[in-house]
Amino acid sequence: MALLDIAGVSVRFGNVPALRGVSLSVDAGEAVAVLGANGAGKTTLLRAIMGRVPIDTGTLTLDGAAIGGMRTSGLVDRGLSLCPEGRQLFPAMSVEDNLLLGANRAAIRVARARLATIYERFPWLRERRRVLAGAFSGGEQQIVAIGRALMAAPRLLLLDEPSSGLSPVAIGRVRELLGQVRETGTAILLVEQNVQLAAVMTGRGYVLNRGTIAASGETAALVDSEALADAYLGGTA
Amino acid sequence: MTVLLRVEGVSKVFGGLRAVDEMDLSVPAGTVFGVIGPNGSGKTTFLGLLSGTHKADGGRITLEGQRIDGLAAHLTVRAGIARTFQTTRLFAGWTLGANLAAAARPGSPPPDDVLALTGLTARTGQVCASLSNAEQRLAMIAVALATRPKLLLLDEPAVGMSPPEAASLSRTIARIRDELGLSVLIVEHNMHLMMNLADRIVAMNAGRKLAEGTPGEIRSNPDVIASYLGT
Amino acid sequence: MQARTAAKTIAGAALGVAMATLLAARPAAAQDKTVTMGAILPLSGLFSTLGPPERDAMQMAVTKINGGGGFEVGGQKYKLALKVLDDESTAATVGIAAFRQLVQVDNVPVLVLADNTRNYASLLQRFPLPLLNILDSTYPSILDVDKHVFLLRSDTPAYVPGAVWYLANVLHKKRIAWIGSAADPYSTGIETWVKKAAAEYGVEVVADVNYPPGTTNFSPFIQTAMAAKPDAIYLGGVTQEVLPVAKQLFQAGIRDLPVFHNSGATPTQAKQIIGDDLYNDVMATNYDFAGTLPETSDNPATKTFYKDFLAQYKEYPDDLTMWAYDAPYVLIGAMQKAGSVTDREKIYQAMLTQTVPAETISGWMPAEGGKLFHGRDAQTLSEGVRWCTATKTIAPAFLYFMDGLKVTDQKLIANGCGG
Amino acid sequence: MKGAWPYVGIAVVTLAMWALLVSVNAFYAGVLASILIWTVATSGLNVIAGLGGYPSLVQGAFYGIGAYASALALIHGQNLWVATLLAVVSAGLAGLLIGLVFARTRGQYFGMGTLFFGVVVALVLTNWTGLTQGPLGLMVPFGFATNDQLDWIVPLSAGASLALVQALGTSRLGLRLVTVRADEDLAEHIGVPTARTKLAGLVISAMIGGFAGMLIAQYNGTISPDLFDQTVGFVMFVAVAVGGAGRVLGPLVGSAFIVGVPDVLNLPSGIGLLVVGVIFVVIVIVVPDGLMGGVDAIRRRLPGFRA
Amino acid sequence: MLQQALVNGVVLGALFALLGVGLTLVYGVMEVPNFAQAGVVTIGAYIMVTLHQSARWPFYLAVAGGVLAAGAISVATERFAYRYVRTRPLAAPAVALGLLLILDNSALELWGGDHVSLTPPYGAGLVQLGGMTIPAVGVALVLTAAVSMLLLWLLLTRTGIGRAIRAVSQNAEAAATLGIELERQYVTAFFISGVLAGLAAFAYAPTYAVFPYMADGVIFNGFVVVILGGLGNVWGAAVGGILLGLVESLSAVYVSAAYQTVIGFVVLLAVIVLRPAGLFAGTARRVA
Repeated sequence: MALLDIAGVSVRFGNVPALRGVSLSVDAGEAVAVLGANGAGKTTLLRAIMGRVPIDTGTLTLDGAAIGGMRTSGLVDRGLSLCPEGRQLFPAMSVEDNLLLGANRAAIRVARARLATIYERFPWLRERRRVLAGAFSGGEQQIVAIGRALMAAPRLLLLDEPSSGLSPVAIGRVRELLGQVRETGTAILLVEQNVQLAAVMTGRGYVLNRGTIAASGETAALVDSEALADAYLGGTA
Repeated sequence: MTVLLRVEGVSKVFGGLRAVDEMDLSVPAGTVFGVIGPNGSGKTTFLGLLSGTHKADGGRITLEGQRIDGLAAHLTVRAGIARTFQTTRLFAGWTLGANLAAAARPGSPPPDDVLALTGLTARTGQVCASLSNAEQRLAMIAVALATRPKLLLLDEPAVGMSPPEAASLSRTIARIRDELGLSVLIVEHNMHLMMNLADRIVAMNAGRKLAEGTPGEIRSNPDVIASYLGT
Repeated sequence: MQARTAAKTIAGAALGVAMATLLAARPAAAQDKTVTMGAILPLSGLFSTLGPPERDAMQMAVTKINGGGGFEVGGQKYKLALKVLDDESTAATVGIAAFRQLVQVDNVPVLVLADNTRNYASLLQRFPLPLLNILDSTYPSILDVDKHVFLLRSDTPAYVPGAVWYLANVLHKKRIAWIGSAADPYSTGIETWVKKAAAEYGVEVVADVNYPPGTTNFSPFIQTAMAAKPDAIYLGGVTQEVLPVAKQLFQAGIRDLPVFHNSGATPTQAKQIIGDDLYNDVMATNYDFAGTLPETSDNPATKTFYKDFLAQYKEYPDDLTMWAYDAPYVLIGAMQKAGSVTDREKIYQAMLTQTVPAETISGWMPAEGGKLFHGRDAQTLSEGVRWCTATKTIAPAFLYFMDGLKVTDQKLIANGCGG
Repeated sequence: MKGAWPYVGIAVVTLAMWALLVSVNAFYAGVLASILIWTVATSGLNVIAGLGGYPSLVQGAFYGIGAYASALALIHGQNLWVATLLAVVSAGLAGLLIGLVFARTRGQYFGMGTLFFGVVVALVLTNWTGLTQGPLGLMVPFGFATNDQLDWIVPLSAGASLALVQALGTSRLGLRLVTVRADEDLAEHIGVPTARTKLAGLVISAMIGGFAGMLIAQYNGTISPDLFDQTVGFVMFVAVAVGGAGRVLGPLVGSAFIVGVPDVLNLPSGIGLLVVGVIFVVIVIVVPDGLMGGVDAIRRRLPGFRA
Repeated sequence: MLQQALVNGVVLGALFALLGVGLTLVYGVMEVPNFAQAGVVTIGAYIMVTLHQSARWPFYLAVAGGVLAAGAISVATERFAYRYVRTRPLAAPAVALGLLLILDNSALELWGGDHVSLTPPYGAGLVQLGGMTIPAVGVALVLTAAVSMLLLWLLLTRTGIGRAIRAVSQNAEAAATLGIELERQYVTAFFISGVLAGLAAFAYAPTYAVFPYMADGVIFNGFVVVILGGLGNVWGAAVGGILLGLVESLSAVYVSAAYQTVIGFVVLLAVIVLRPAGLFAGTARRVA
């Protein structure tokens, strides 16, 4: 049984359809990519999973239990965590406060323990725990944001464009960090425009084009596919 | 070919971010000019600089030789630049006819012509909020045309459209160019539409012009591909 | 939306019809033989310490008159009714509406008024009628507002100079700090006469501070006044202004200087405004100079009034209550002399010349020929009271009458508290 | 002919108000006169807040400036014409000042800015005792020949103010104001000079408010700062909102509701304001889309935008 | 004279700060200009007076009752009114003023318009400080403000509740994505703001009188403080409060007592004009 199963999900904003009948699944411990150009509906997909936008039709199941319509807090309790597009840190708060907010659903003792684990694994964060998050560069913010998402101790980490707006060096660091996350057995659903990163990070993937799944398969194969070319640059036809 | 719009070294800084960085561009009269680029590459900001929504921090923008940078939006409209928006912006509670009337000024094309061109003749008495997404997007174009522009700026006109709707939109834009003789500057993610419609395309990345050329040239430009697919 | 507009239009029309119906349904007042005396008093708002006792005192007199079978004018028996409207201490808005109600709708022959008489001047010109004032004491006097205004009390010059005289000659103080209310005409009137009297009796006004309307924090004003090193403090204004200043003076540590005012504050009011635990200490240094008090009168009728009022309303009656109690008798006297209960002009003329009505208790000092009004104001003795900490109440300290700036008929009461 | 009907309607309403005013007793005449004077003031507010959608809470101050300016002119021996002109002009200048100061603020911030301005005006009226006599108030010399003149001048003024807003609503300025309310950015992008439009709207609002101030000063015979404080500005806004912002008869309906109901029921002013508060909060919450967000249906009803 | 004016300014400023902090907190999480807080102060003060003088509760117990009641009333304004206009920022100031009318006039109807007094046990006390005599009630006001702001600061920076509130004020959607329940933070912020209003009533009533419109004037000063200090900024409000208190106190002595409040507003207008919408929209909102 898949960890997360999405079947026929549609989302509309007013009379603008954003997702039309999207189906995909992620197994426990697996890393899956969703590729696609701007405006394809990738962010909407993740926000729909996290309960931040209501779904029109379709079902969302986690471990076989329906989670559609559930509140975000309940989804976090069940092991989902989203690292949003554009990092969305709390700029006027310290790194440590940002991280602790990631564990806001847990008791403070548990949160402290997770913090210790995270610091152990990423000493870079410990060194900067008193620095205000707003003071960091984009790449550094992305690391804090991933750390914050991990503080929820998720079984499935949803990552929305972690490479967006970053320099190649920064992307390299993010890639390294995500590699470490993979080793812990946390499942990842990675939404990316940067197919190179996706190809390295994930084994399997989907191409989302204008709100629908245009193709699926091994990420490496998708990168060279016609479907992706069409989604990105309008193809030839 | 006469140059309608000339953009020279235009920049816009938000906080510490250079959203548009030293852009140069010339749009000839009677052409459809495409602007593409990944998210956050500065396309919409650039459009905003042309339409008077934002004030440029440097550089010059001229329309038929007249400087228009620094003008308030309503004066930019009078100078001959009309725009549409990424999200639907209409006086939603009014009828389409009332929307057109609000935009009209002396010398504007008759509303019937504009409606016919956008295929909305039957919708004139309908309240805009009750139109379909595709119709609302066309209505935005109709309202922009009602201001009697020389240059039409379209910000993602095909958002949420089905393939047939997008194809119809594409034909409408082509007619605006061919029949009214306007220039159209278009930002669009629907590459299919863009590649088939645009006479020329400029690709942006990180606020800068990355490449300019015909659709075919752009599609095969390695820098453009790299900017989309990542390194 | 069309329907909603229509509904609202209909509702508006219905309102109009309802108004007209109510109008038609009102009984004609002339049929029952009752004369309504109208009064506009501050029952709430800044001056709310003043209105209710006046209303109660007037009601006492009206009840007594009707209990005795009413009164007779031109061979016809009448009962007296009292209609009191609250001006909420805002004459220009609520008071004006009350004026129109009483004068235009209820057709009262005479209007009893309290504060801000000046605000009614324009309406009084349009709808002239005799106006009896029991409260307004200002400088310049409100008698110049309109010839129809009568003052049923002693005006500022009749009591303020006596307070300064007492400060100079009994307490031997030489340096007065004045703290008043900038926009209260009562305070301004007192200030004028404090200064005149100070010049006359060789006392210096070392600080002259007026706080703006609506002030709640008096510390900057207290501070400015105290910087002049005064040996006595004179507070201007009414009870609701004076007592908070007195409290903040005390809280600022100014506790051994005599504090003078003309507020007529009763112990009940002091307790309420200053607070249970503090008022006795705050009031300890206070002196209050105004009209005579019913409690100290030798007149048996006045003593009876004092006892009855205290028993009935559980409140200490002050000078204003006596004047208010006498107002219905003054009205009846004028109507009887005029031979009319409706003709405002005739009643006005009668008012000018009527003698002191026998049933009154204020101890009026009549004018030439036994007339009640000296011109258009009636006069009584004045009195200064001090606070008695042992009994937590006030007691007379000084009885006097002013002849210009000369104190006449003075009587010092040294052991008022010990009595 | 279609365009004339609204004016015929307004004329009929005006005549009816006049007939009612002269036939009811003095108490109800007083209530009605207050309603009608408020109708003038709130019709003024209806220009910027109703047509333009800008939540101005400063109309009470314009009303006050007009009242004080006219009273002071009369006190200094000018005739009523001069006094009225002064009332309208001085209120208009205050409107111009506020318009220039708050030109770039919108929504909430415009509301808060105008509220604070109202507070400042009330404080000045209270504290500039040399000019205004402070809270005591000014006695206003009567500028009309007879008392009865007010009986027709007040309804006529109310009718004229309603007609003026009706005319404005169909004028180019009115249509521009409506586009500003509907979507200011979009208006700017279809060529509407929004800044100038708002300024003109605010100045016209202020001038009509100033005229209403002259009327209330004449009617009351006395004026004091509490007739014009920030609460009054807010309650006027409530009256427009309750009556229907942007609707020509809205100010009359709203004033009848806000001024008339408490007066007719003879509520003490405290309860009256309590009732106003409850009504307003409930209306804001219950009416879909909110009052200031603008009810779409109202826009459709506006002349020239008929469905 | 100057020394005394400075002391008065600090006392006044402590009051402004106490109100400003509550306003800024609510504005931070919900973008509501909560004018109704003046009504909460008033009703809190009346409840204290009633409990102490009529029900004969011990003073501090009565104060505690009043403070909690103020918190509850503040929460009620959120639950019954503000929550419905959360997505309509335009309606917020209007609802706030409507609520203020309701609260003030409810107080008027329940307790009448007369001035009453709340007298603490130390009401007559005096404190000697550096050759100056300062009323104990003034010292109590400053201490109350200082202690409450310190506690608030600890709450905001050292506890999960505080972190959540700050997170919501900086980026509500991001906070919600992390599973923070926004509704709960709104209620908490209104409760804290109500408690601060109750504490302001306790600190303020013993010196000044208790009456229905007692806080209407001060609340405007509270807003000046909020805007001076930067919306949503607790330390800014504290510093802005003291600053405004000093400006007003000094101008009362050296310029004009009558226009003391006008000067505060002129400062505010200048800020609005120089930074139109900027102070509200431009800067990142932050609490603490």
